[in-house]
This record gives sequence, structure tokens and C-alpha cells, in this order.
Amino acid sequence: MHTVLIANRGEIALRVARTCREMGLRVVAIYSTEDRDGPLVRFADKAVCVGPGPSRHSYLNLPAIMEAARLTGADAVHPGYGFLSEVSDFAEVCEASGITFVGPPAAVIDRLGDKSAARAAMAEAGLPLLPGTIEPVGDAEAVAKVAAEIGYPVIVKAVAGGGGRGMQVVTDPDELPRQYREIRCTAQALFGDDRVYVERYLPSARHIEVQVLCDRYGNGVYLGQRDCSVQRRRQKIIEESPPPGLPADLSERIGSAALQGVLAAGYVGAGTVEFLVDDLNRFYFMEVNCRIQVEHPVTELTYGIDLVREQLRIAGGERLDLAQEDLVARGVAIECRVNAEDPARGFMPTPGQLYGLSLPAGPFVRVDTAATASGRISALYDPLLAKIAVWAPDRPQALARMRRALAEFSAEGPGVSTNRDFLLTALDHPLFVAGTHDTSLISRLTDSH
Amino acid sequence: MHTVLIANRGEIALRVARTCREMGLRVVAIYSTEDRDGPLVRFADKAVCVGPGPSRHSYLNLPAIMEAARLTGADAVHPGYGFLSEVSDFAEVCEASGITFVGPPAAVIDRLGDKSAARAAMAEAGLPLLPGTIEPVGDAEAVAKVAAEIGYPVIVKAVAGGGGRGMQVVTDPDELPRQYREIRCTAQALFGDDRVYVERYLPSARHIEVQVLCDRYGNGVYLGQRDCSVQRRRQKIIEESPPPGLPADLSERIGSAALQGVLAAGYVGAGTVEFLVDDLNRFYFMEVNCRIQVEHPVTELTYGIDLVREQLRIAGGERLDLAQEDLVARGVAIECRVNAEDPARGFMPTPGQLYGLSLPAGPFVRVDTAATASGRISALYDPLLAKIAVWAPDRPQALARMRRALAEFSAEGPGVSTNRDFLLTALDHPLFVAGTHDTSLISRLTDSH
Amino acid sequence: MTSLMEPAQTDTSAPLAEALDEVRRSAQSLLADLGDRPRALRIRAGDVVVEMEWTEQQHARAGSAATEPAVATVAPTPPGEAPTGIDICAPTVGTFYRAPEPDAAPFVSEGDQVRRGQQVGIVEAMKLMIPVEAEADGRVVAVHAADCTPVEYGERLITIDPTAA
Amino acid sequence: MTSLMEPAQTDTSAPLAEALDEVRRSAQSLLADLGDRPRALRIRAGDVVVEMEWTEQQHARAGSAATEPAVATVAPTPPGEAPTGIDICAPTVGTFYRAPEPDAAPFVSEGDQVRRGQQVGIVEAMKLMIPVEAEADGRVVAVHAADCTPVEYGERLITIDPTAA
Repeated sequence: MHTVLIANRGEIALRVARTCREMGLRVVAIYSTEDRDGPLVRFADKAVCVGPGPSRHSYLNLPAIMEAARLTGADAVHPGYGFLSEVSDFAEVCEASGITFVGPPAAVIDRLGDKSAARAAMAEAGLPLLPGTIEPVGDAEAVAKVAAEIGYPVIVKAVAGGGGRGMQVVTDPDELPRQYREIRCTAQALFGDDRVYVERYLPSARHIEVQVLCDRYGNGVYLGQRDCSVQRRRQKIIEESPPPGLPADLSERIGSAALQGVLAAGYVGAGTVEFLVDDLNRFYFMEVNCRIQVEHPVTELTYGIDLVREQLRIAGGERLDLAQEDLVARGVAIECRVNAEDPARGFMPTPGQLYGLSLPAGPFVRVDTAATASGRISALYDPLLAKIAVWAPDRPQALARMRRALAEFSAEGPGVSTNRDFLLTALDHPLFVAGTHDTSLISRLTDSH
Repeated sequence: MHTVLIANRGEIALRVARTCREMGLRVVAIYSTEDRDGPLVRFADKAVCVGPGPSRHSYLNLPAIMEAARLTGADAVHPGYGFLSEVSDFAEVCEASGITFVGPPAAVIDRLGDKSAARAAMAEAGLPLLPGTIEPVGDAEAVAKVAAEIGYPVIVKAVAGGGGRGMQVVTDPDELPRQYREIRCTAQALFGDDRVYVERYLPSARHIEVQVLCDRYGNGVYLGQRDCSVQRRRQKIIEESPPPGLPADLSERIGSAALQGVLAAGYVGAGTVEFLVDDLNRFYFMEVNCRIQVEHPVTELTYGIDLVREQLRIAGGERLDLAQEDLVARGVAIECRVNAEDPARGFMPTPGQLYGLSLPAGPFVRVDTAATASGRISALYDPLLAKIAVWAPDRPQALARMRRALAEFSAEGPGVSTNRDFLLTALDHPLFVAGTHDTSLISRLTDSH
Repeated sequence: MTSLMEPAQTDTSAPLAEALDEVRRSAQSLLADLGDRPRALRIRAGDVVVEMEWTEQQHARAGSAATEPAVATVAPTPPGEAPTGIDICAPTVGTFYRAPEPDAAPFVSEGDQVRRGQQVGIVEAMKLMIPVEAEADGRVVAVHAADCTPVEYGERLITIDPTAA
Repeated sequence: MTSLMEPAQTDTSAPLAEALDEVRRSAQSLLADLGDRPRALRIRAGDVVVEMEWTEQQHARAGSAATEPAVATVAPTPPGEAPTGIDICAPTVGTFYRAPEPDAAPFVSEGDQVRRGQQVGIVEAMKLMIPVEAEADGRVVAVHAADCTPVEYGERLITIDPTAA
């Protein structure tokens, strides 16, 4: 492996590029006309414009990206997160072209990307599921029957969904027929696949996920858990490792279960297994993410391991040189996603030209961003401005550090606002401070506004 | 302790201010007219101009600083490094004014600041010294006599010196009388004290220093060692923790000796004990620095401990809550000091107005700086532009990361050049890569230029 | 006067003597090279901005037809930008071919007259041959990309002068 | 013709003055090379901005005469600066006193005539009473610092109008 094409943009592309550079790998960036002036174009050894701004013509433009790889002599492709990272066709075309895809094999992406198939596979591997169906349900009556059995509220989810998209909570049986029709339409529109399944809905569980690493030879380790319970509109905004107050034995059971599940599925690379943990500390498998996660820095900070480096080593055919018993987390890491959005207007994105940007720094603060003081937050992409991560020996110090770091952040531009103050408010919520919050935290905040 | 006045400027003032903020302490900045637009003035809760640019009228202006403390209600003063940090009068005036001085008591600064007295104290505590005199030597004949006993080359050092200033290597006995006169003149001019002592000179030893922390109750710990052998004109430019290849038992012996020495001297706070280690792994006490060091970040990165926080806790009368047996270093940290200077012209400072500044970022990279893209590097102060520190699980990865980070650094301005490329050259020297370098590394580089 | 008197950024400060020199020199050389006066001129290099405007009357006096854009923004453009006209750009990343097959004559050469929709080249991407067509009637004034070379999306391949149609 | 140069931010340090110089020279050089006058010109380098506008009439005149435009350099001044004159500033950090002792009359008040060297206040620092003296003959036009308040180094205490001496 000599040349890695990074099929992504923004902070994650820059973050991957940095590790490539450290490993002596040549970096090929792709970019849309919208990102022409971005820092990645300057950082890369070679940058290729693959299309106009809209993602479907650039960052999702598989033929153009493959052609860019061919023309630049790239022998590996890192997909980042989002875009083509979990599109099995991309992995398949890479494989067929003799290019190393930095991620699991196409067949594994296919299986785990189908949530119904993933539930079946994980149940078979012994992971607990929420009560509900494994197979897709064909009509509203079938859903009503299951719901009557497992009790309301239930959640109807698209088989092809994931990352918080394509799901519908049903609280009232009378509303079920209408909501069932809606989620099938939505699923068809979003994923081209209208199959749905149903499971019990936990309105106030914790979102706990396990970071795993598996090599090509059936070896795997897990790197603890992340708590991602602080979500707005089902998108994570604050992540933390380790999850506060998670008992050590539960942490080990969840971790082992997750690793067992992905190894059984033939997983290769870095992946994340998501669980819900209820107030009785029972855990339920949710989904597998076949990519590096946005929130991976908190795991890197507590374990001292560069996950992208591990991804590239595994993709290059090397064996894992980490042993589970040697993996010891140190301290507490917290990440906040600073978005260009307006919390007061339903978290509406606020893209625009920046004329000022102050990023936090100092001891044990890490900022992942591709934003610059004179750059533009494009309306075409995710409004993520910067990921601010901190580390500290304990949680109170980590919280104090995050408050300090967020206070140092500012972004100015006509029409641009950020969720910085909202994040500070969330951090100061008594439940968050106590570490006893769950996925209902943000609705508590927004409902009280 | 509620309000801390930071009696310093630049990166260390900002770094101290960040920890104060995290600890809920009010921050009072002092500044000279030269630093009016610096980031600390914006960051602080209160900023007071104490004088014009030249240090002696501002950052060394003890009455003005004390007055600023009084007027702002500061109940503690953090002196940073340099300036008044090791001036016992400052500690004494603070004590007399009921203001907590964040550092050792005045009497300890006095004793350890006198190198002759420090040598005597450390010898008494059982620390090995280089062959030479403990008491000051009164004339060139006495030096010649000692030199004849211990063998040339010898080094003649000012009793009041330190930090690489006020010393003269004598290789040729015939040159001794002239060089002796010179160093006494220099010492008088620099420190107002022309006393000197003599010891054997080791042209190619390693500079190894021990970080210690002592509370007011006689408890102390050491946080491993730093290798600071890479020096230009006796000023450190690359520091590393732990020192490469230092045997574990030697590390423990040096650490224990250092701690024993400072505890015997009644030390309180964060301090550094400097040693030379020769090619037979014999170590010799050099001096004690009664302050936070420029290179403290490499210790923070390997131990996960905020040293400034410890300083403030100790100054506030708290007990150390660290036990020696729990202090485990992880991985390798390296720091490079990027200076506004021209290595090709004898490392001459190149101050000036900046119009561009790119700072490295990304995983496990820490940058300590007070420079901004539109700021000015003043000719009145130290030309330190930024401290770039990296952490990695092992030394080869740390080196690769430092190369990557340095490559991301740039500073542009008319007449401003930096030692970035020189640092990269030093990092790539086979001796440095092998970790077998000593204090002669830079002269090997500059002599071959 | 239009509302272009606005600094692009307000986040930095510097004397920037060299940069300013550069910007001024490029403004002078630009104005000297112009046959007519633009209504407005704006140059920015990092923190340095130069903007100029001329009145309608002046513009009418100096130039012939006022079809030029009202504000000429001098942005960083690739060096060697010379002929004005309509650029035909690569529709995707791929390999550019000037001719239908290896030994055939090129679709077009400099000086050729082309009609709108006429094929002027091929970009091959993932074994797909994507025809490149002229977007207007005109004369080929430049062929920028060499035969059989990689091109990226939006890269200028051929320039056509539509006034020479 | 209006001609203005305004600093975008307040910075009284030497580099800004240099920058102003550079910008002005740049503007002059640019205009000297022009055959005619633009209606507006703006140059900015970091914090320094040069903006010029020409009215239609002046513009028409300038076309033939080609006189140098009067470029006024205005030094940056802190906001809220009202009366011009000589500022007497605090010689150190400390407490400012307008009177020699608590119940005494102030050394000077607005409207008073003062002589060079006359004491106009005290700054107390570390129990030291440092006299503040007038630096020129003139009339006190403003007393900026209140009695018995903390002042920092360089803080403006009193302004004197030397033309009213």
C-alpha cells in the first residue's frame, strides 16, 4: 500500500490524511468544486476534482472516484464516514479493480447494512435483541399484532436505515396505520427499500456503543464503550468514553458480546456495535456501523491508539498487534460536535461565509476540523464545524476542561450561528453532570425552552 | 484562592490561564504595551497594563505587578517561567503581602538559585556531583589548580547563573586566565554577581532532568525524566519523555535521588532537577529549576497530569493526591520549540509582523502558542513562536507524528523565518533517530553546514 | 456607486508591504493591459484587497459595448490563462482523447470552425466513452488538454470564440 | 472630492503606522499610473483600509488636469476620543488621586490653566506617592480618571490643550 485516495471531505478526510502522512503513505484527495479552497486540497500530495458541489455528483459519484483512483495510481481507498463508506458496491468495485478498500468486505457491509439480516446474525451470535421482529413485517396489521404482544410504544424501523434515519415511534395504536404508511414511504424515498421491522421502543435508554477492531485472520479486540446518549433529532452531539457509571462487569459483557457478534459476521477493520442499555442495565443490540465513527477520537484519547492507523494496517493485511488484556483505558474523554446550526430554530443548519474562527487549544484538548477563518460552511453538506474533544484523569476535570474549551470557540460570519451555547447548557444539565442522563436529555432541554 | 494574577506573557501565560479557568479561578493578566493585542488580554477576566515594552519596566517591574495584584484583588500569583519566576524577592514580597506565590518559598529559591549553595545542599543529600569545586573559586590560579586535578576540559560557571547562561568551557590551560576574566565580567553583567565555580566539562553527555512535585507537608513524587540533550547555544530545542534507552533502574535511581534532594531542601511546588548522564550511565547533579519548565508538556502527555493544576493545588495548601507507585508513564512524547530565528545566521532572532500562521493539529498533537496569524513577534522578548508536542505509543510513531506536525507549521511575515526546517533536520539525524544522541548533536549539524 | 466597498475579511491585520506591492503591481499591470476600463476592479491577496470602480459614462467612453460584467473580480486563476471565449470543460474525471481512435485525425484543431453540439473530444471514465461537444458555434482558439491525458472534473479542454462563428 | 482613510481597528502601535504609509504610497502609485480617475478606490492591508471616491464633476475635471488627489493620512485613534490635546498618562499601575489629601481641593479641574511641570495629580503604587505633572503649558480640557480609582500604566488621566496656554 503506497497511495491512499480519501473518498471523503471535511474534518474526517483531513484526519485520515494526517495518519496516512505519518505512515509514509501518499495522499490523494478528491474534492467537489464547492471544496476547491479547502485545507485538504492543500494538504494532499495530489488532489482531483471529481464533480460539482452536490454529493451525488461528487462524493457519491462512484465512477468518477474510481477513475480518480486509477489516474492517480491509488492502491487503496479510505471512505471515511457517511458518503460511500457503507455502500457495498464501492467496496466491491474497489476489490474488483485491485484497490484495497479500507473497511470490511462488500459481503459483510451488505449483510450488516440490512438491519433485518444484521439482527438475525447477531441474535444467532448470542446478542440480546429488543423484543420485536427479525424478519420484515408486511402490513400494518402484522405490526399491530407484534405491538400488542410486546407493548407500546414500539418503533418501526427501515431495514435499510441506520445512523438515526428511517424510524418512527408509535405510541398510539390508532395512529399506527398512518404512521406505518409514512415510514414505508420515507424508507422507500431515502433508501430505495421500503421494508420495515418493529421492536420495543425505549424512550429513555442509554446509547452505548462498542469500538471493535478485527484483522483479516479472525483476530479481534474491543476498545471499551462510548456513551452517545446526548442526541438531537437522533444525531449525536456529545460523546463520552468510558460511559459514566457503567459497571465494569457490564462493560466487559457488552464488549465481549459485541466482539463475538462481529467476529461471527466475518468483520474486518474498525467497526462499531451500537446497543441500548435500559435502566436495569439490560443491553440490547441495535446496529453495526461498518466504518470509522465521527466520535472515534474519544476512544483514541482514552486508549492512546490511532484507530485510522489500525484501519490502514488491517487493510494492508497486517495482523492486529493489540491484545485484549493489554488494552487499558485511561481517564475520561468527551467530544462535542460544534455544528453551524441554530438550536432555537429546530437545529436548522446555518451555512455561510466565515470571517472569523477561534479554535480552542491547550493541554489535553483536540480539535478536528476542516474549517478555516476565511472558509465557507457549505449548505450542501453536513453542518459539522468542529469536533472538540478533551481528555482528563476524571470526569469532573473533563467537564471543566470541555467548558473551558467550548468557551474558547467562536465562529463568525453573516447568518452563521452555532450550537456552542446549547452544548454548554447540555453539559451543565444536572443529569449530565451526574452522569445519569439518557437519550431523553436533549428533549428535556428543548421542551423546557 | 480565587483570583490568580499571571506574572508572565506569551504561551506560558495563556497555558496557565487555561488551567486557572478550568479550576474556576479568576484570571488576571498583566501585559506590556507591546502585548496589548495579545490573546491573553482577551482571554483574561481582567487585564492590567503594567508598563512599556522592555521587560525591566513591565514583566520585571515588581512594584507595578504587586500593585496590579492589589488593585485587582488577586490572592495568588503564578510567575510562569523566566522573568520573576526565580526571583526570591518576588516570592518574599508576595508572602509579605498575603498573596500566595505559586512556587517554592523565597528561602528555597534563594538557596537553590545560588548554584554553589545548591551543589552543597545536593551533595549533602547524597546526589553525585561532577568533579570540581563546591565553593566559589577566587582567582584564575585556583581554577588552574582544580583543572589540573580533574583534567581538561573544565567548565567555569556563574554561581548565580542557570538556564544555559553564564558559563564558559575551558579546553586550553593557556586560555584559562583570559576566559576566567571574561566569565566573571559576564556573570557580573548578567546577574550582578561575579562569583564562579568550576567543574569537569562533559562535551557529549546527555541532559536528563527529573520533574518533581512536592506539597507543603513534606510529600513528594517524581514524574519520570525528560531528555533535553538537543540544544542550540545551550538552549533546549527538542525535549522528550521518557529519555530514549534510559534503563529502568537508572531512571528510578535518578528519580529517587532528585526527589530526595529537593525534599531535603524543603522544596514546595513543581520543580526540575537537571543532571548530566555520561556514556557509562553515571549521572551528575547540575541544577534545580524552581519553576514550571518550558518543556513540561512532554511530562503532561506521558503521565496524563496537568502540572499547572498540581502547582495551584499545592500553592493552595492541598496535599499531593498522587502516589509514586501509581505514576505510570504511557508512550513517548516529544516537544519541538519553534522559534522565530534564523539557524543559518547563528540562530539570530527574526522578529516581525506576521500575516500568516498555520498551526498543526490532529490526533495526539498539542500546540502551545500565543502567536496569531495577524500578530507580531516582538523583538523585546524570547523568539519562541510555538511549542509543538506530540504523543504516540512508541518512539518511531512519535517521530513520524512530529515530522508530520512540523510540516503543517508555517509562519509568514516580512523578515520572519523559523527554525522549523532545522528541527526537521535534527529529528532526521541518524543519532537522534537511534536515540543515541547527546548534547553535541546540534554542533554536529551546524558544523557540517 | 454600487455596494462593493466591503472588506472580504476583518480578522487579520498586517502591514503586508510585500503583499501589498504585489497586489498594486498586479492592479497596475491589469489596468495597463486592459483596452478599456472596467466599471469595477477588485483584487485581494490574503489580507490585501484592492477594489476600483469607474462611472458608467467613463466606462462608455473607454470601452465599446458595455456587455462586460459590472464587477470584475480578479480571483486566483491558473497561470497561463490567456484567450477569452467559451471554455469546454471535462464533464467528469477521466482520460481525454482528441481523436475517435489512436491513429485518427483529431476531432478539432485550433482555427477550426465548430457548430453547437459537434463532438470535439472524448473523456473516458471507467471504460465509458463520454463525448465532449461544443456548447456554441464558434472557432476553436485553444486546445488545452493534450491527447490521452488525465483530466479532472471541470478542467478546461478547449476554448471556442463564439464571436468568430 | 471626498477622500478618507480609516483604520478598521484601533491599534496605536508602530507597525500600523508603517502599514498606513505603505497603503498611502500604494494608492498614490496606483493613481499616478492611471490616465484617468476612477470614481472610487479602496485599498486595505490587514487593518488598514484606503477608500477614495470622486464626484462626477471632480472626476470630469481630473480627466484632463491629472492632479494628485489629496490623500489624507489619519493616524488611528482610540474610540471615544473627543478633545484633541496633550494627554497626561499614568506613569505606572496604581491609585490615582486628584488631590494631595482626602479633603483637600483637587490639584486641577477642567478649565484651569497649568504650567509645564506643575503637579496635576498623584499615582500611588506600593505606598509610593508618584507625582503626576503637566508636560506642557495649557488649559485642562478633561480629567478622565476619577479620584481614588485604580489606573493602569499608560492610562489617560488628564488632557491639556496647549494652544490655550
